[in-house]
Order: sequence, then C-alpha cells, then structure tokens
Amino acid sequence: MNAPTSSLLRPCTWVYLLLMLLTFFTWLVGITGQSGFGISMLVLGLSLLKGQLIGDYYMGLKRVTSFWRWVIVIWLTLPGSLIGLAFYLTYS
Amino acid sequence: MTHADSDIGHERPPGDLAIWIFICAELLVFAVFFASYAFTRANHVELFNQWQSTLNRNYALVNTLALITSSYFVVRAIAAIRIDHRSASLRWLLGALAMGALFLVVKSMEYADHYSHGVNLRTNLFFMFYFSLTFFHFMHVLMGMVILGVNAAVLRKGGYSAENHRGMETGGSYWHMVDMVWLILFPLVYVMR
Amino acid sequence: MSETFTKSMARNIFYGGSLFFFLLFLALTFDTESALPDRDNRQAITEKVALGKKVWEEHDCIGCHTLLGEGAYFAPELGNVYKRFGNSTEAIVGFIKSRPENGIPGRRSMPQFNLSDEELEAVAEFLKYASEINTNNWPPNIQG
Amino acid sequence: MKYQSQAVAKPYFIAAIGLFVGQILFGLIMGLQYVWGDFLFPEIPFNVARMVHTNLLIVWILFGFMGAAYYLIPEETENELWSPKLALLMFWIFLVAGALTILGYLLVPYAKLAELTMNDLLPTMGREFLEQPTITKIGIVIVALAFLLNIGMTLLKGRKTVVSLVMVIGLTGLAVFFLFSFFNPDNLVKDKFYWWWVVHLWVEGVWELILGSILAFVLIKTTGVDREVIEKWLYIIIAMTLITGIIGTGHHYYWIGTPEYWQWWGSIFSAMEPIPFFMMTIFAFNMVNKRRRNHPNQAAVLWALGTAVMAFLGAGVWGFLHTLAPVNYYTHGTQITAAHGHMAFYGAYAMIVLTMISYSMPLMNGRKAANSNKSQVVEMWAFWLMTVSMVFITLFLTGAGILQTWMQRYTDTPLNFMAAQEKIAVFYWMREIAGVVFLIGLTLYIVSFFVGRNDPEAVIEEKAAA
Repeated sequence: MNAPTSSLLRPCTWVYLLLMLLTFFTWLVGITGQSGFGISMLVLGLSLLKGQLIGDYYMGLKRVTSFWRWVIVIWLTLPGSLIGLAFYLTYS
Repeated sequence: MTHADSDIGHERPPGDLAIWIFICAELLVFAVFFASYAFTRANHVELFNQWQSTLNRNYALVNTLALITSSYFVVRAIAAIRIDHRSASLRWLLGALAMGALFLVVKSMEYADHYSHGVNLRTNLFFMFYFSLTFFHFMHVLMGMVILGVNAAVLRKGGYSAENHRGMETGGSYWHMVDMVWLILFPLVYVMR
Repeated sequence: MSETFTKSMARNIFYGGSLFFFLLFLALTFDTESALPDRDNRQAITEKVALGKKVWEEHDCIGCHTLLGEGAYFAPELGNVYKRFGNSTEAIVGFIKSRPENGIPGRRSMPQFNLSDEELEAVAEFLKYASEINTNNWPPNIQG
Repeated sequence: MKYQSQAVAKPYFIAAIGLFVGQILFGLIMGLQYVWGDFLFPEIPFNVARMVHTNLLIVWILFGFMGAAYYLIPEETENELWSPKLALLMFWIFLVAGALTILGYLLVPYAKLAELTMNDLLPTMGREFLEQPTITKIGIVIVALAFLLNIGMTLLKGRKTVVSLVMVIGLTGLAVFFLFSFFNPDNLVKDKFYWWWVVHLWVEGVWELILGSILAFVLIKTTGVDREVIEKWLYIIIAMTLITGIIGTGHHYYWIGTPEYWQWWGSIFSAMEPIPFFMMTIFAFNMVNKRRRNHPNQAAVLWALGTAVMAFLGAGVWGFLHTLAPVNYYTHGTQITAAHGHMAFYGAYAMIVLTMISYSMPLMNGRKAANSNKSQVVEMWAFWLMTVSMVFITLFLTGAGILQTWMQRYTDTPLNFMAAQEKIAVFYWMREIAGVVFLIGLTLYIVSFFVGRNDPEAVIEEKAAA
C-alpha cells in the first residue's frame, strides 16, 4: 500500500497471502478437532499475529508514531493473555 | 492532508480521530466479551467443548477468507485513490462490499442452520456466548458495510481524490477493525478447545 | 494542517452509534419477548392475580417494599414473601389484616388499608404468582 | 440576556427551587422515619412521603430542564422564543397540575386518589416514580408536547447549533420514552421490563443529552473556548453515553424474570457507562483550563465543574460499584441502590439545573454577567455544604448498604429484613444529620439570591487573554 509503483507484489499483498495461509491452518486445526493447551496457544498466537498484521499493514499503523499504534498492540495482548490464562487454568 | 502517502512518522492514524475513539470503545467491548468467554469456558469446559464441536467450521473458514479479502480490497481501494485512480478505487471498494455481503449471506445460512435445530441464544451458556459474540459482530459487519457504501457513493460522485480521501481512510479503519475482531473470534469460538 | 478530528465525524458517530445500539437493544428485546413465556409464570395470571396487581398498585405498596428487588427499601422484599410465609396465602392475608390502625410506637409499621376479603385474597394470589417467576435464583436467600 | 423571551425561564427556575425545598423537607421526614418508625404515622406514612420526595424531584428537574431550554434555545438559535405566552401558560398548567398531584398524595389515601382520578380506565398508578394519576400523566404529555412545539419552532426559524440540537433531541427523547409509562400490563415481568424504558432510558440515556448540552452551553459562555471544540466533544461524549447506556439497560434485567444473557450484556455495557462521565469530567476541566477569559460569575463555573465531578462519582463510580451481575446479586434492592441514586441524581441532574440557574439568573435579574461578590460567596458556601453533605449521605448509605448486604444476604445465617435494619440504624442517624446540613446548604442557596442585591457586580481584572 505504500508502494504505488509496479513492483511484483505489494507488501499488503504478501500480508494478504500470509493471512489466508494462517487462516487455513486454523481451520485445519478446527476440523481435525485437535485440543490441548499447546495447540490452542499456537492457534491463539497466530491469530494475535494476524491481528497485528492487520493493524500494521492494513490500518497502516506501522507508520504511526503516536500512542494510537499501541491501541492495537494492547488490545491484542491484553485479551490475548487473559484468554491464554483462562486456557492455562483449564489444562492445569 | 497531502502528507497522507508519505512513508514515515505520522502522528495520527489514518482517518478521523473521532472514529478511532469509537474503535477503541468497540475494541474494549469485544475484549471484555472475549475474556468473559474464556473464563466462563474454564468453568464449563465439557459443555463448551461438546457444543463447540457442533459448529460448522467450513462456514467460518469461508467467512474468515471473505473478511480478509474484503479488508485487502479496501487497502487496494485506498492505495488506488492515493494516486487518483478513481475508477480502480471504486472497483476495489465494490469488491470489498461484495465480500462483506458474502459474509452476511454465509453467516445467515449458519444462523438458519441453528434455528432449524432449535438452537438459540438461550439454549445453553455456550450458545449464549456464541450468539452474543457472533451477532454483535454480525451487526458490526452490517454497520461497516453501510460506512463503506457511503464511501463508495461519495467516491462515485468524485468526492475523493489523492489530496482528500480521509473519509475513505475513516471507513477503512473501521472495516479493518471489524475484520480484526473476527480474526480473534474465529479461533476462540470455533477452534480452540 | 487540516483538522484531524472533525465535528461532522463526531456527529456521524453519535447518530450512527446510537442507532446501531438501539437496534441491537430492540433485537435483544425481541428475543426476550419470545423467551418470557417460559419464565414469567404467565399461565398463573388469573383475573384474581390481575386484580391483586391493581390492589398492589393502588395502595402504593412499592413505596415501602421492594418487589423483585425494585421499589423502596423501607420494608421487606415481597417477591418471595409467599415462600417466606411458608407457601401460604392465608398467612399473607392474615398479616395485612392484622396491622394496627395507629401503628406500633417507635417502630415501622404497615398501615391498615382496610382491604375487602376479595382484595386481600387477590393481593396474596398476586404475590404467590410473583414468587413463581423465574428470577435466576434471586434473592440469594429466603430473607429477601 | 440577549433576547426578551429568555425571561420566561425565570418562573420555571423559581418554581424548581421551591419544589426542591419541598423535596428536601420530605427527604428529612423519610430519613427520620427510618429510625423513628412511627414518626407522623399514620398521617404521612413512609410511602406517601417517598412519593412526594421522588415526584417533587422529577417535577423540579423537569421545571429546571424546561427553564434551561427556554433560556438556552433563544440564545443559541439567535432569535426570540416562538411563543413566550405559550411557555407561561404551560408553566402555570404544569405548576398547578403538579401541586394538585402532590396535594392529592398528601390529603387523601392513595387508593382514594386512584378512585377519584379514575385509575380504572387506564391503570398506570402505583409504580415506582410513576405514581402520578393517569390524568396527571396525560397532562405531562400535553405540557411536554406544547413545550417541544415551542422549542422546536424556535429552533426551526433560527440558527441550528449543536448545543441546541442535542438539547432538543434529549427533550424529545424524554417525551417519547415517557409514553411507556402508559403501558402497564398484568404481566409483572413485562411491566417491569418496559418500566425501565422510561426510567433507565431517561436517566442513563436522553437526560444525559440534556445534561451535556446545558454543560456545553455554560462552558462556552463562561470560558470563551471555541464553540467548535466544545461541540465536537459534546458529540463524542453523548455518543459514548448512548452506546454504553442503551444496552446498559440490561443491568436492570438480571433478576426480574428476564433471560440470563442480560447478566452478560448488562454487565459488560454498564461497566462502561462511567467512561462518558469520565470524559465529561476531563472535558469540563480542560475547557476551564483553556479558558480565554475569566468570567466574573465564578459560582456558575464552580457549579459546572462540580456537576462534572459529582456526576462521575455518583453515576459513574457508585453505579459501577454494584452494576456487575455477581455483585448485584447480593446488593440488588439494598441501601447501596439508595446511595447511588442520591449521589447520581444530585450530581448529574440537580447540579446541572443549579448550574444553569447560577449562570442565567443574574442575567435575567438585569446584571451584566454576575451577581455581587457577597452573593457569590454565599452561593459557593451553599455549593460546598450541599455537595459535601451529599457525599456524606452517600457514604453513610453505602455503609448501611454494605452491612445490610452482608447480614441479610451474604452470610450463612441471614438476618431478616427488620433485624438487619435495626443493626444499621446508626448509619441512618448519621445520614439524617448530613441531610440537615444539606438543608442548611439549600437555605443558604436561597439566601444567596437576596444578599448583596444592591452591591456592584463582581468583576475580574481581565488579564491579557491567554
């Protein structure tokens, strides 16, 4: 999105492909019905990563210097760690 | 607003700051909902696992792909307007709207499925969360589409240009937020067990 | 530098956000309406119970008591009084009937309303109906 | 005062203050009845005193809102009121109807009042805060319609500012949601469900729009901060209010027969209801700090800041204390609710009306901007006495509520209601003392209108505009 020139693939397109790939992975975990703390945390972690990619590359916050950039980071980490904690409690 | 496509050091996020205040509020609600889900699940693991396995992940996959694609189209629409390619921008934006519509259709099919099985908001604790979260999000997709629709209408009338497209950035930011929320909602409700 | 926080966007968020959440509220209301028949003990609403509700209202009982926790906090909760009085409408009738005309010196006392027997029975039936509403296990104990 | 017709606000404000005094007197009677059970029994039983207390509150706040609108709308729209005569006529109708209703409560037994006013035709009486006879309710609707017509026509022919628009939206919402007071089904659950559409959607919804617009108006006038800035924040604050407050209604739907999911929806959204109040506090202090002039009416500025703080404390903090379903399970319908109700109503609605009165009365009395120093000093004393005593009333009721919750609800061997009440009597005594201090404050407030009337206006050495 920040390269209006005709390079082969824009960064946002790379990000798009990556997001698709990660989504397929999550889905795969889902349909195979896998459960457990490790796999749940992997899925969660990848989802948080996806969220960060959206924030950085789609919302364009990578280039924002002010505290607004942290909105997404905090939003992902805070509920992310709470969800992680809840799952940890389930499996411990 | 001419600085909009320079690469470095923005003080502000794209779009109107007012929408960012709204985005923060929305994200807060979803965050609390997600955490509530997780902790309630911790107390009712059996129940949640049992009913989670009845959900159709294929619907969810299509929906996730639809939203990601839609978000990507919005990015391209804004990239296009930044170099004054209005018709291209409009095409991307309409594509994004189509993807949003796909989400609504697929999600409605899923709801129809539940409905035909007599499952609803009050069936049990898991479905209380499932319906609350997904329906709340569903309404956000609708709302986001209304905003993008307004963007598209303004764009069609020539209301945006390389110099002035803050309205599109505002709509785009909101739409990405709706997408991002789903990216957490999908694994949490459909997959993680 | 142009305005990055515009009044028109703030306005749009006010109108759009309010409408959005009001519609959501209506959707939840709609769902609640369809859920109520299983919860609100409506099959118990007889003419007598309806009369009891009117007696309840026309003596402003809510001005001292709470009913399902809502009302004034001067006198006991009555949502579960039927159960507290040993599942007995007679006990409720007896209590209301026996209130002294001039109160109890130094203490709170319920006024003597001089209700007819029909009204007394009706209000007791109304309280019985209220006690059988599904309140998600509220109050926490029989004391209300 | 820029427009002649703004003066119709004056009788409204005077009536509001008069009814306010009545409200406090009956509050003191009730407070005493809490510890001296047969005080005034059977002449004025508690339920009658409470009806008078709460109904006077509602009526005087409505008088205050209407007065505020009659003052504010002409000035904002920059033209005379559509019909000052209609405004005056409605004033007398509302006052007489209100007085008759209150006298009805006091002079005849409530059941007799219901009979006299033919409650049978359309039974709406006997529900908390909506005790008015049906005929009074119809009167309220008529007055409200005439009022909205007057205000609406004035708005239509004049400048449309955000402040006036928001106020009119709030007032319209007030009238619309009041219509639910005519819906009184036999089904208790439905009755309660829609009863909250009046009560909650008033005080945690549309009334906050009125509050916000009055506050914005007074801040624009007293600080000289750019209208654009203030209006922008007004929009964002009221947007947050409705976003959180509408679904926040769910915090009343935990235990009245409504489905369990309200416990989640209600808890999550109402937990966020303090946010707009917090924003309002930040906003008010920010604007005063950024002021471009020092307004000579310092009392009005004090009231405005006081409103922002006390609304946040009373509605925001004290509301949050018991809004989460697991907490509310134990505190529902205890003195905690009473504590919250007192501080929230005083902090948000009583104080905003007093803010408007403080700002506008000097102008309507022919002053250029402010009362004399002497008068303002007395008014500020009144402010502090009333506000601090209200804080104490709230604290004592909270103490009472915590103990009540513990003894009657939480322990394994719960006490019955009256046994618990007797154990917390000391808190009621202290509340009553704080109430007396409040009355002293209110007396001083009234005195402030009469002292220093012939003294020159307070002035402030104007520094170079910052």
